[in-house]
Amino acid sequence: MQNPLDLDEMKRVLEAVLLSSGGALTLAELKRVFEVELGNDFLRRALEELKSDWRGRAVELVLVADGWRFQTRPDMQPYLDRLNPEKPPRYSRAVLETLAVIAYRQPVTRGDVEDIRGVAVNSQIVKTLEERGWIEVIGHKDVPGRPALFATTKQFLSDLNLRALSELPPLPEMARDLIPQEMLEEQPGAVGL
Amino acid sequence: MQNPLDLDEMKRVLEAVLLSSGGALTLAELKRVFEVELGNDFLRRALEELKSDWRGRAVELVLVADGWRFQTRPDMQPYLDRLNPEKPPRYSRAVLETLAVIAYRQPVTRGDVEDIRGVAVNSQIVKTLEERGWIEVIGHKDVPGRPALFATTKQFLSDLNLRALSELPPLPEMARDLIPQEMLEEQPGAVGL
Amino acid sequence: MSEVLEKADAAEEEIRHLARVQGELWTDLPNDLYIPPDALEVILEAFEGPLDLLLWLIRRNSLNILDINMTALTRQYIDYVETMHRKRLELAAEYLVMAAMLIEIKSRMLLPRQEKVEEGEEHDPRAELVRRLLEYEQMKLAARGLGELPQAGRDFLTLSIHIPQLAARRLPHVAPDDLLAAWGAILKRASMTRHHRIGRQELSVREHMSRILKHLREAGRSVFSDLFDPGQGRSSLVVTFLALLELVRERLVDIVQNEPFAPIHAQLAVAAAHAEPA
Repeated sequence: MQNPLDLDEMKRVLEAVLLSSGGALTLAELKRVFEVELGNDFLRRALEELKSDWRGRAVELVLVADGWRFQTRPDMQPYLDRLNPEKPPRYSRAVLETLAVIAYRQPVTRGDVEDIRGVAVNSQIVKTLEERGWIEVIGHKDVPGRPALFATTKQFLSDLNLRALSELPPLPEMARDLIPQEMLEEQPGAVGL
Repeated sequence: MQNPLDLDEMKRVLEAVLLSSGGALTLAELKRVFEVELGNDFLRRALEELKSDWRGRAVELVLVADGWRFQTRPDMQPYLDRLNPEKPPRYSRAVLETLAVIAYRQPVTRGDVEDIRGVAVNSQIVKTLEERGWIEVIGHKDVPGRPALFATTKQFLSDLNLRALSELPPLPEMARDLIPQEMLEEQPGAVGL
Repeated sequence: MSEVLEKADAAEEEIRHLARVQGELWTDLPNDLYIPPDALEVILEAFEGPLDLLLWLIRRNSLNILDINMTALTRQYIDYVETMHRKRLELAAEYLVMAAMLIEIKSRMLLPRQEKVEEGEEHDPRAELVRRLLEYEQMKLAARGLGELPQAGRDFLTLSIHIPQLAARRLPHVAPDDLLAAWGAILKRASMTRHHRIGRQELSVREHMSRILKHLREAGRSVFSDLFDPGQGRSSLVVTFLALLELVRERLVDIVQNEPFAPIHAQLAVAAAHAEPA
């Protein structure tokens, strides 16, 4: 029945196999699906045709590193999100506080963050923020151990929808009313820091 | 952009959502996908159209117990099996008979199943069906020992491509016409059974 | 009825195929009670219990289920059970219960037919057995039917194509106010005499400090005036200057001028320490 296999029937099978596989399939895997021996060229041609058959739909056939797969187009995301309103994951308090210290006090060392937060900063926290592309090492402080100096990145501003750091919400001036004026004048450094 | 939503765009979205959902979606879930409020009739019409758009392909849109879903047509299975050679388990007669009693006589206790089959029901059999998600305990019978009452699940119907219990194959008509009338009248229970 | 019988025949066919003796397919089930001893265990395994065995005996002997010859059936059944017993096969209690029931029915049928139910109608002692056999056979066939229905995973697959954006979108979202709240938490927890007040002006100084450090890290050193961008306006120049002063104060940057009126350079403090050990 499969022999000879015409292109339309082959596309029909490929479509079902790729839609149901749950992941990308390599050419070798796709060849295994058919009883008859198929040439790579023939198979690729069928895949390319299938790909253009799907043009304009909300699902597309793409070739990625590990093979061919169907996937939803990016413009479907809002619809899919409404279907699965899973709560987006949240960063832990430790991560947020570390980020806040780095954002408001940059450039700072890990030691500075620890001083301000009053607790040790887990290296996983720093890694999380670096991998997110929100903080980076911009130099080393000239003290023993030469600790890294962290600052926020452009990516951080862009992800938070800010044009500049000065658009971060101003911190509550809780100290000002409470601190005697003399003290402020006495310790001007405290203001800037 | 979505407002007003035309039928073609709606079908385009429904297709992507249903192809990527990994399971059946109810009308209520599908309605949630759209920002605008949709009537059931309009949605159903779009689904029916989508269904006929797919006619002739190796994948079909079906309505089962837990909603609408895309699935491969049975004639694709030989191809899919070559890709994934491990076969799902075939159930033993004991498992299938237990399932049949629960499906056709629900809700039933294990004792009811044993009465009908004439043998003890191995607890492994019940476990097998529970793990497959095909049967569940829906209560307890108010008799000494308060035995569990079993019924089939939506998953069972959905896995067998059915919308409701009434779509199960009808019970084979037993030799009712051959049973002496007196016997039937004497034991009216036998008719319903 | 004929369909039922057909299905029953199919069931029997299956039993036949199950029966293998010493590797050879055993295609003929016994007409009489002789069973090769090695086959018995195999055959009995093919039955789902006494009802199944009884049904098979009835169908095998072409007995009408509604007109069972109790004598023949009981004898055959009991012979089977005895053979099982002799072979020391593990005999399920249900088989013995059924044997007792068959004997009871048979003996009641021998009694003169004077037994009446309350309505005065005759009561056939086989009725209950027939009802159970019919009901079991019905379920047995229904089970076969269920097994033949298309099954997800076996006869068809449901679909779940890739949704590429999901991974990226699952990253936590942070709003600027979250940072404010985090800062507030730090202060609250510290509840010390240390007070931090950072306004917009200070923040932009901090931002320029980072910018200058990044620039110097890439360039190594920079002509002082290159650090300023007059195009950004006067306040930007002031803030940049404040940032430089702060960097020098924190000993992150060195400002050097080799001789009067020579160009002033800014360089990373560390770089300076390493480049000019003197």
